Amino acid sequence: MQKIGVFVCWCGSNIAATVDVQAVSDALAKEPGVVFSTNYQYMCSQAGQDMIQDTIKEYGLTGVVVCSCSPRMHEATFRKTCEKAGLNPYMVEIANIREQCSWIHKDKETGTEKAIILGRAAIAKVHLNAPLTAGQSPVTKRALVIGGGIAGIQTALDIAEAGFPVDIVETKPTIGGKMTQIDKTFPTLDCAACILTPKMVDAAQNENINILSYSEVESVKGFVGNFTVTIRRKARYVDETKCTGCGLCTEKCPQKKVPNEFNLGLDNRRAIYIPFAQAVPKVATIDPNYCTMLKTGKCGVCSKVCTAGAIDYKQQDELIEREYGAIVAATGFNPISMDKFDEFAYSQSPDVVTSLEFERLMNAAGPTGGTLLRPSDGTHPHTLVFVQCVGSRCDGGEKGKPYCSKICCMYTAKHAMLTREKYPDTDVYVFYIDVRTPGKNFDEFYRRAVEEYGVHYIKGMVGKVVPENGKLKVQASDLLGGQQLHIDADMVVLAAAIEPDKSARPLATMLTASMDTNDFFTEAHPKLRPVESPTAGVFLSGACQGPKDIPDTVAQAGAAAAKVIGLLSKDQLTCNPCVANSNELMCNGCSACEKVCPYGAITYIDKDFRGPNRTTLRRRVAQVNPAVCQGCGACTVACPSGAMDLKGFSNAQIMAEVDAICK
Amino acid sequence: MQVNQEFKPTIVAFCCNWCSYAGADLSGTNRLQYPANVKIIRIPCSCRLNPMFILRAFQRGADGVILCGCHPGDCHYTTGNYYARRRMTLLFSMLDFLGIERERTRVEWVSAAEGAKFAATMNEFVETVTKLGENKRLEDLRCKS
Amino acid sequence: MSDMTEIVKRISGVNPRKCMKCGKCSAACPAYDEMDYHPHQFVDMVENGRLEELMDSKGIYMCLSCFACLERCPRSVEPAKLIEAVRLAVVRQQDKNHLKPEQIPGLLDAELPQQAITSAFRKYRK
Amino acid sequence: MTYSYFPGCTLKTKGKDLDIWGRASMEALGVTLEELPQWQCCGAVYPQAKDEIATKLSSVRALVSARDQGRDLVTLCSACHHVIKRVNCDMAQDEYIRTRANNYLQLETPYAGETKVLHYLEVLRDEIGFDKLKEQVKRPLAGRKIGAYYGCLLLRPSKELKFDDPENPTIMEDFIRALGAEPVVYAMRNECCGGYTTLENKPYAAKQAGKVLDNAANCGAAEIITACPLCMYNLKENGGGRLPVKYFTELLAEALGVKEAEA
Repeated sequence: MQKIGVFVCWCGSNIAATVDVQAVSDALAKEPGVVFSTNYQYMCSQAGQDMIQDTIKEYGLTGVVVCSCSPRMHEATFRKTCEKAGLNPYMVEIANIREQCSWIHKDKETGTEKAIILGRAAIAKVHLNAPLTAGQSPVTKRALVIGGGIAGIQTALDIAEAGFPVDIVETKPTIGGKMTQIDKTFPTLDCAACILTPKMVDAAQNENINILSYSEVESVKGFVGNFTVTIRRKARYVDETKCTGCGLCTEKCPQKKVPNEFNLGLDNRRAIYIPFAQAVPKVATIDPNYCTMLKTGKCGVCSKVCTAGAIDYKQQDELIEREYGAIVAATGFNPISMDKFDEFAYSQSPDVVTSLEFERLMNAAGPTGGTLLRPSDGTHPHTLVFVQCVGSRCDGGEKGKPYCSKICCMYTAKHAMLTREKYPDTDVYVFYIDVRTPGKNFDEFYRRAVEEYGVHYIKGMVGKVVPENGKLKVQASDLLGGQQLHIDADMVVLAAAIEPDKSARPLATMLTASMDTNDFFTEAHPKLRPVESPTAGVFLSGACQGPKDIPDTVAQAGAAAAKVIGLLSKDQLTCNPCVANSNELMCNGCSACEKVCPYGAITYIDKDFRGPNRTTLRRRVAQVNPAVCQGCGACTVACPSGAMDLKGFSNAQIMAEVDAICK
Repeated sequence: MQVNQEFKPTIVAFCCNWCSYAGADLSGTNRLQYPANVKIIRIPCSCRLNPMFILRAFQRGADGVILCGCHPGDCHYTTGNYYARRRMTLLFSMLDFLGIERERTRVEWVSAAEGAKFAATMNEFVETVTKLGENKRLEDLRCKS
Repeated sequence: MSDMTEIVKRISGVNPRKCMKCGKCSAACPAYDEMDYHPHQFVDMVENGRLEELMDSKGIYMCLSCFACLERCPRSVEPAKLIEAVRLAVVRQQDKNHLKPEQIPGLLDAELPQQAITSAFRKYRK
Repeated sequence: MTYSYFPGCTLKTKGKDLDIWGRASMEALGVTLEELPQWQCCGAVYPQAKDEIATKLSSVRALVSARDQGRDLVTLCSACHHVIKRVNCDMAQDEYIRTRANNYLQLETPYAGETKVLHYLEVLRDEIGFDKLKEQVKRPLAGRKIGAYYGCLLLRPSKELKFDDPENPTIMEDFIRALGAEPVVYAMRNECCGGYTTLENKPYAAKQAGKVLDNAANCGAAEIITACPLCMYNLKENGGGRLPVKYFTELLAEALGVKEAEA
């Protein structure tokens, strides 16, 4: 039998005004197991806490019930109080007689009656409480960042600055991501490469950062603080340690007709290539789909010209396994395919381009050397039509995305402005549904495009693009002007919606991190925990969590790093002790609990049990990893044999509360 | 003798720790009244609610049981309230079978910001159950001599 | 008139509130210049109960039923169904047929396919 | 292989060429199109109103008749295909229309959209296969630059017709390629020719037809094929003779050598 002390708080007049505290403490004193019951003006005050501690010692209490404000206010306080007096903190229960009683009832009799019942329920529960000890698990002091775009680079740099080693896994031959392909950045119009490439170099030179380029995450095991990750280092057929990045091989390779993905296929590269001049690491990679040597065994030009002897046609993929304490997803985004939107004639004319392609066409390192020329005939375009919201804000069918891609309004204003600035002889039309410019200096930027650069902003949509005789006949609505417009354009630029990278979905499965219906990672709380995944130890950086521009991405990347640093700076993690546990004698090994667990905290093991007549029975039973379990209790209800229970909220405890309330 | 003894139903409310319990606290903070018949039991997540608890409540004389959880999609544990919703759907059909009026059991999504909704829901639920009158007590016949 | 608006919404099955006012329907419409009210206006005016004006418009007979608006609408509003419903609201009234049989001989030519006449009867009279 | 076949009103009169060459070619490919007994005109335009039942009944009768024969139903005219396919969708998906139509028709077995409706081109693509068709071609149309004109009714609404990509269809181009000719892709191929307004507003129908033909010609097409008698009429009569227009079945008959044999 427990020895329970009951402490009824007046909370000044907050409780005492509508609850007869004396009556409550008197009534609860008669409850079985209660050896002490009192009331006091402010239980949370130092004097109140001292009283609790003294009573615990004097009466040898094994359980404490505090009838006071909500447990969300002072549960932690009273737990600490009791712990100091030598009582297990989980032997404390709070009866919420303020928020859920005194404050909502005017009649003192009613309030008193209810407070007594709530007190009884808490006493009934505490009878069944058991001391709980929070487990500890060690933390591997290394972080993994998946994705080497600006988000991943920033997160890695910030973690490395705090003194923790970080690995960046990037699937492409170089880090840098989408930002390397962007020409200028809004709203300042500074050159993207000028601000990004120094960061890439910083990442490469930071001794705490290890860049695993041309690599992919193969599998993830473990839990917060203790992840084991297998990484596939794809064969690049070039020894990274030997290659000096001189680029001679990329000039001599006879296979010249490989679409250059860095320029989105607007020009060609060789079969052995360095994606761009500032690539990090600056080493060559052989594309096995195009290399004549790898395909037919005849060629070997690159090997002959390489003075460093770095070419290795026999290289194989390599699997490496590493331990991490925290994982950051920074897998980024891609523009969606324009296949389903051929009313804009994207497949029919090379002069209809996506905005990212337009970035390359404007970029000094792009296929045209920064001179805006039509891909079809290399002539200078005079009339340009920009179409916004292509595939964004659709109603969720197969075609398009239901969300706003967020960045298009601003980059389109940027494109329009840059075009007009560089080529004052052009006519630039922007078709918009809404111009969305929330952000510092964003609306001012858009207004400049209209007022100073004379960009024609037209509220309406383009309905059809017809390529004919070297022109693009654009049919569009001008809703404010009340007319249908027919524009003979030279180029049409589509602001394609952005979507999470395709690698995010399988990665989320590996991480047991949740995703929304659009394959963006879900955050632990949409407002208050925006950079954490609900899965402990997994953090989110950049556009993999939702559409973002560069400043937002960098801010979030830094925030994710701060969270990672907070985790890695601990030697041990204290786990929530209110976790599920399975009674192995009752478990029938059905896997029902494993299937509902959102955290992958439940595994099954084969275990030997003593059977009758000195036999041994091997049975499959559930095991809960207390470091991973978050204590939601989904498994306890799924368990058909009643083997699974939740500490701190056990079946027996909740039933006891039900009984006390219904009595 | 029974003139003043108007029927006061016993109502058990299960509230998830993250949204609805906080919503209930908020309705207290805002001094929004609802009847004292409602007694709240805190559970970590709506998915912790074993349908057995509801049957137990009806067995012990509850006249109504309400489960409150985070709005779909907002669950602290990501998917818990979806499990709860499905389990409750099954339980409803069992309660139908047992002959307990559908209106005595309810699921509501109340966020931590919806103090007013919590109070309104409770007022309405108590009213509904009061109209239905006393529940017939589920009994375990094995326990009877 | 609001009753009529409800009828038009019901028989078309269109919910004008789904519209996000992008104007792509009117951008895609090949008959735009022939119509006094345009597809996006049909959606907006039905939403705001301005059915009388639509029923008086000649645009309802100029819609080609080519479904470009319906196909390209990003929000699946389906303006074509709305236009047809407004036209039906007119021609279903007594003596409001838009095409009379006695007009037909004057419209015929040697090559005109039956389809043209059948469809015109279906679309313009009840 | 035998299919039930719904020719439709126009194919028996002004659009005979579409029908004649269609059947002859299928015969040559070893496929029999068996005309439905006592079919009625489909109405030539799909009634979109949710409360229109009577105007959908003739299509339902055709669908039921095919079902009772245990065959898929093949259509050839774009308008008939559009109407019958969409009515079939209604019968399968719209409970209100299904119940009303069945109540009215008093069938022995109620109809709920069981019949598979195929356009002639879909038979060529999905049942015969363009590769097989290519092997059967006796007189390849080498060197001919042909623009496919889809119009509206075959493609839209794509959710119901599921014929091809509504904005970038390829079935007729693949068909042209199989016959040995060179398909010319032009953007106006899925835009309306304005044919429905030919009675009301001929100048407009002519303008719209002109736009289609100009675009095809400017993209290099020397001739146009279509599957719709109304498009045929409009492009030919109102299109100012800018390009020769043929039914696609006539082209098929030419390539299969059927046309010459008949002539």
